[in-house]
Amino acid sequence: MSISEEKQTTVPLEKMKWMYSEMVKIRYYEDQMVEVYSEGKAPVFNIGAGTVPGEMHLATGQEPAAVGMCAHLTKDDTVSSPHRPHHHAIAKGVDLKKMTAEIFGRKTGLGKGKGGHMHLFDPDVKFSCGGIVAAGIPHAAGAAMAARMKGTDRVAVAFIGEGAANAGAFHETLNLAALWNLPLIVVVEDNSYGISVPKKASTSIESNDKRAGAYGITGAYVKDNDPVAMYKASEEAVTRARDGQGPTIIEIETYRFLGHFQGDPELYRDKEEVPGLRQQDPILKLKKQLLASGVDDADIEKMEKDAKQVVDEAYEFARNSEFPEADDALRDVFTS
Amino acid sequence: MSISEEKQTTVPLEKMKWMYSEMVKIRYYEDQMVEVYSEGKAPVFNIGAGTVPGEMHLATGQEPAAVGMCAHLTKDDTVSSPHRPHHHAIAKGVDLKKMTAEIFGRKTGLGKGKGGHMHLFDPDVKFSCGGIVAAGIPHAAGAAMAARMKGTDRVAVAFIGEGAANAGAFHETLNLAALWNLPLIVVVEDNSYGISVPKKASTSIESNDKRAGAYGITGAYVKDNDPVAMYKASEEAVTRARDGQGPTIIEIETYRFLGHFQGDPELYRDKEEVPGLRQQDPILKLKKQLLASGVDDADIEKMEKDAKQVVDEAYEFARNSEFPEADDALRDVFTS
Amino acid sequence: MKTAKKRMLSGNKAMAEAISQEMERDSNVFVLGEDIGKYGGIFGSTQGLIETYGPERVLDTPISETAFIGAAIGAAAEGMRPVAELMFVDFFGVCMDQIYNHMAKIPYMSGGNVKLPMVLMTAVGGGYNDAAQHSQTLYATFAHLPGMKVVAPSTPYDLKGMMTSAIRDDNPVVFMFHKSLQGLGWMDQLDEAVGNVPEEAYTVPLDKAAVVREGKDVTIVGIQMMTHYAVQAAEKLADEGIEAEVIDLRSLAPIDKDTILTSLKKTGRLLVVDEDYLSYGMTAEIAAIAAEGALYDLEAPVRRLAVPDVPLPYSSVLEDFVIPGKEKIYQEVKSLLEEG
Amino acid sequence: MKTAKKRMLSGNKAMAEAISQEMERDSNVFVLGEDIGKYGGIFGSTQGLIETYGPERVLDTPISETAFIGAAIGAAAEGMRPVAELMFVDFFGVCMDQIYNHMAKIPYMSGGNVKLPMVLMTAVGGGYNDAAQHSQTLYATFAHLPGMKVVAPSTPYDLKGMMTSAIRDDNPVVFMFHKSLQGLGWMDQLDEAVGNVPEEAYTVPLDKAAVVREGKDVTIVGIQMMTHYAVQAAEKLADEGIEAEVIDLRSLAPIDKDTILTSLKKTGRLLVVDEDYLSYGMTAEIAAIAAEGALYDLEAPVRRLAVPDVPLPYSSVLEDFVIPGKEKIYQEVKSLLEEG
Ligand SMILES: Cc1ncc(C[n+]2csc(CCOP(=O)(O)OP(=O)(O)O)c2C)c(N)n1
Ligand SMILES: Cc1ncc(C[n+]2csc(CCOP(=O)(O)OP(=O)(O)O)c2C)c(N)n1
Ligand SMILES: [Mg+2]
Ligand SMILES: [Mg+2]
Repeated sequence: MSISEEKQTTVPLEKMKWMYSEMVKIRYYEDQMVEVYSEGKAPVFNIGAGTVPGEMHLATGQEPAAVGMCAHLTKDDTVSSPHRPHHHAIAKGVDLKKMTAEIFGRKTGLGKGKGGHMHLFDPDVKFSCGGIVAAGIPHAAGAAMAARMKGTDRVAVAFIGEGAANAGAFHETLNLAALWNLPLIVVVEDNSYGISVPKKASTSIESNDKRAGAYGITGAYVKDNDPVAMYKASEEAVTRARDGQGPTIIEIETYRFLGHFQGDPELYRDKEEVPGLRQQDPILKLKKQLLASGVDDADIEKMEKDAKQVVDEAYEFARNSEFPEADDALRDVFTS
Repeated sequence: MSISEEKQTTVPLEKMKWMYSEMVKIRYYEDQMVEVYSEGKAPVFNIGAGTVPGEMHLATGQEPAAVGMCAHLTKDDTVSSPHRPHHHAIAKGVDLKKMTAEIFGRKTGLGKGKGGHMHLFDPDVKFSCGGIVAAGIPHAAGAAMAARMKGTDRVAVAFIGEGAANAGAFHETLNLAALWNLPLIVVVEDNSYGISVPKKASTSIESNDKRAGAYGITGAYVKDNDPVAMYKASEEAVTRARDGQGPTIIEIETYRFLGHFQGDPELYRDKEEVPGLRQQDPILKLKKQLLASGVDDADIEKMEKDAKQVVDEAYEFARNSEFPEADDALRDVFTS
Repeated sequence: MKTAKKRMLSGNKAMAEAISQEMERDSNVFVLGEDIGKYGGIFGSTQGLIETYGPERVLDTPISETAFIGAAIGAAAEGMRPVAELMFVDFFGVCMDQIYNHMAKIPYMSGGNVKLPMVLMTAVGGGYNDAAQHSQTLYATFAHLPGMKVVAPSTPYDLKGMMTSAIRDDNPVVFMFHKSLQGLGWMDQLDEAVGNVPEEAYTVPLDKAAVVREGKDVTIVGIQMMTHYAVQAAEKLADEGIEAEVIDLRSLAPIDKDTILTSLKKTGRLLVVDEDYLSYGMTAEIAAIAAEGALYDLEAPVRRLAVPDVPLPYSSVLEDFVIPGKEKIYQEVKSLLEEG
Repeated sequence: MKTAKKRMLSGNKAMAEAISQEMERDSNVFVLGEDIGKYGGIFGSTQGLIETYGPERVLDTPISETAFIGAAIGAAAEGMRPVAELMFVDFFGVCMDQIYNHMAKIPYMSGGNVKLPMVLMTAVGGGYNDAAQHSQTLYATFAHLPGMKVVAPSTPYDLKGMMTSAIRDDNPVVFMFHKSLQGLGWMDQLDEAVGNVPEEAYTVPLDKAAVVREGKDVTIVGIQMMTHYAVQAAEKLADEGIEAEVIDLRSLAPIDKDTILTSLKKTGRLLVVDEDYLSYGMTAEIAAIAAEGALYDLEAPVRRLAVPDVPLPYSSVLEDFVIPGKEKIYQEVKSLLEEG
């Protein structure tokens, strides 16, 4: 089954505006991160140096998946995210100050500086992410189980990349979730690459929503990185899950404007590819739609300003936060 | 895609006879093993005692999958098999004496007594098996790769149980095989159970041939544990693989006449189930077909006698073989 | 008030009783794994649970260890207290990522903000000819990696008490039970697999070794079957006037150094016996603890007995040769006492 | 004839050269893994190969470690000689079953009838803030399990020579290379990551440790980064008149006991340094070897320095605290020399 594309649900203007401002926030967050990440890494790039060391996977261009889905979630729903987590975290409402402080390796961070960019945990809004491809899918399934066991109508969403859909965890978990009729949604963000490997060299079929058939569940495909279409597909999936009608796989065609990680020489893709993608910037498209819906320039400016301010404050907070004590490293292995 | 059931290939009589005598051989082999396995385990059953200690998974009733497929294979084609391997081994032409000696833990065994019933390796006919569910699928894919790299038209077959189709290795390998267009066939033997867990409690769809769609490959379903239908489905799959047209998933409905392993109390299934299954014994059915095809009773008796003799000789060989020296345990970790 | 009469239970019944009592006590506790429902667990650790608590709290899973152990993690993060069974420890390789990269690290990576109160129980051990992929203990494989408590009780009493502690613990606990000590009807009937087990719930700490036999001449450290063999060897040695002190390690991580060092102060000699592989194993860790903390107490070089870095072979003659037993322990102690 | 002029190569170029020469020499050798084609391997170990040998012998795989490592096993059983890359050793948990239950055991279980001539290469190591799931070495995790040779070279010369040996070896070899020693343009530029590497193919044995610095006062055993830090510490100690002997273990399994014991005979003091976790790790194994085989040579208790049984934390201050470095080694040796 595939969600009929003609189906015309209208998206409430408030939700459109929310999506827009979240997308702006995400974009601005990632843009700032590009800058901050490069601090202390010149003239010689050294991944372990600077304000923010370690790997850095940014989601610039991939905002629609996050906002289209999270528009339907409350803080009691669960999201698991992979190594490229900022857009999901922001859309899910993770505490941006603590998140940024974590990425800066500070004591005030979500994980007191122990986790870092790939390991952000905010139990207040039930958000987690991790650095192992596909590993978050079963975690979301477990949250979905817990939701059921506790008699709630909460749902759980696992965001993954298209590369992750070829990992064993994808198959095992979707079979389990289908079997147990869990309120789980797997969102596959197809940004065309798993690091350097193009989708056609990793995936034996065109899109992963087709794999829903292997589990007897529903699949939906969202093309053109369209936040509004993502909103609609997500609405159906979330409603189905809350209603006890089981899991859904949504695949969204999205764009990775940057390298796999910061510092990626990107020799595996055409120099023209990214400029082409940038021309289809989903933020600009949604802005046009908003304007067409009667939102005026001033409103939009205000939204953008507010979004950026929140981000600026988060970076500010992170930068001014203290580092942990060295021997804090020995704490938190076990709770007592 | 599903292989059209109407398609009427005729099975050469020689092949029918081969299948029959192999099925008889397998059945007799397993029947003898039931006896031998119980030697030394009375009055108190102790899995580690007796002529043949350790776990014992027998394939009584599951002969059709093995013979229907192996009828199309030469000794240069590869077979990987799981924890329930005897039927595949016999149909593939594994040296029966050495195999039995291995199961008896003797020095003359395929693995000099190091492997045992779940770990039979006969490189002469490219047979292997193992005790970890689904783990043999990638091994077969690797053999299929090697076949291609060496420029041959050899194929590789992985036999698995229906329970194994929910393991990650199934998904990863089928995606890889489809992507690389490998001459791999995965045969799923649906004997209704993974130990005690019925298929409907483990598998989110009706049959695993349907999962072929998730990889853009062909799936075929064989019902009623029918060796002739299995022969035909296998013929198509093997031909496709040899022709460079990629992998196939075949699921066959089969029957497990015995417990998961010897000693299984089988409390999870109805007492009436097995007698019902036994009434549909595939060997008796094929015998009827042979008789109807003009093979006479004497021919059949001769086939049965020959098959049994080979088995008797194998057990004889095993029983008369020596045990390894204790410190042989330290050899064969590395070759030099 | 319980009567003083001994209540004898097999290892697996003791475990199942602990799980059952905790399920009764806390509705967040649930169990999942392969064949843990009607079958009651291949090694009987979940017997009777589905009858009492139903299929909603006792879940038979597909053969999808990554999915169901990962789901247990996800459920634990939401406040549930799952007990997941990995049928044989030998299968860890299909799901180790969930175990060691997520279950064991999420509490730390989250700075203590996410707790994972879960138990991963799994069967270990050989000695019944189940060959290379079904006979391992892999003690050190788990104990080497930080973030999980790893315990391996040796008696029905400890199986119950440590399971109760494990379920109540807010940290991930890997709970290894030895097949031969479950008291299964289809295995060798060992006296050690049955023991006195109080009916009421009780806890046994997850971080303390036990001196199961006192002695002054030599310290033998073992765990599970090796502890029992060590006691048997000690009895034989006692007939010759040699008094071996036997320590049942019980907990692999955290490891109870004090009990070991205290014993070495007294005996000055150490034999470590392990059913796991020799190199980089438990025998190494304990030898290292001695070399660091008891060097001046040692009167002779440390001895180690373990599976000699080969996969577990199938044939009885071969398996008997590689898994340490009472006789080898006895011989090793004799030779150790001749040194120094 | 080569000129005497030194030919300096980075670690990854040395590895890639070895693989390339073996591919040239033997058409059965092929390479597979994630991003090993056009990207040349995330850590550059396969750079240039796809350009020379094409996509038929240099295969980019999906993110399906179980499938492609398992396929390498199947291909090796048929006489191919695959070199498979597991991108980070930290990912072993998704495919360990193939590695340790199959690759490592099939030769044994088959009584030597099936050979698996394959190399599993993988990146190890931290120190650049890649946090808990991308910074481990897991030396002992692999070395504990029988059936695989496990090596971890420390210099470009050894990376090439040991890779050549590994590919030519008829046994499965786990080949660990340290990210910091690859000479990557995007990592800290270490002098140790570049070294003299002959152009022609040569082999370095897979079972020999190397004494990389001679000394008489103390033995420091390390591997990869820890060896280099130990040498740096030794230089500082030398300024104070303390002569440390530094051993580069190079091979974790089989382990070269003789080199260690010979050194201990001379020095009487041992410090083992490891970038892996402390408990049940390489430091334990080497301390145990000393406690078994050099007890009477030891003048002071053995010392161990390793990651103190915590996951690798992200923040620099925390990571620097848990991974041993030159300074900690220096201090530890000083304190060790005051004892005994
Ligand atoms: C099990 C595992 N294998 C490999 C990796 C290395 N790795 C990190 S991200 C990545 C690519 C992921 O691709 P995709 O799922 O499409 O996500 P994207 O990076 O495109 O967002 C790979 C191979 C990993 N982290 N975990
Ligand atoms: C990875 C793994 N998980 C669990 C097991 C235990 N186990 C052995 S056979 C089996 C059931 C297999 O069912 P199926 O694949 O249907 O094969 P069948 O036994 O019916 O032939 C299980 C769960 C195992 N060997 N490996
Ligand atoms: Mg991608
Ligand atoms: Mg089955």
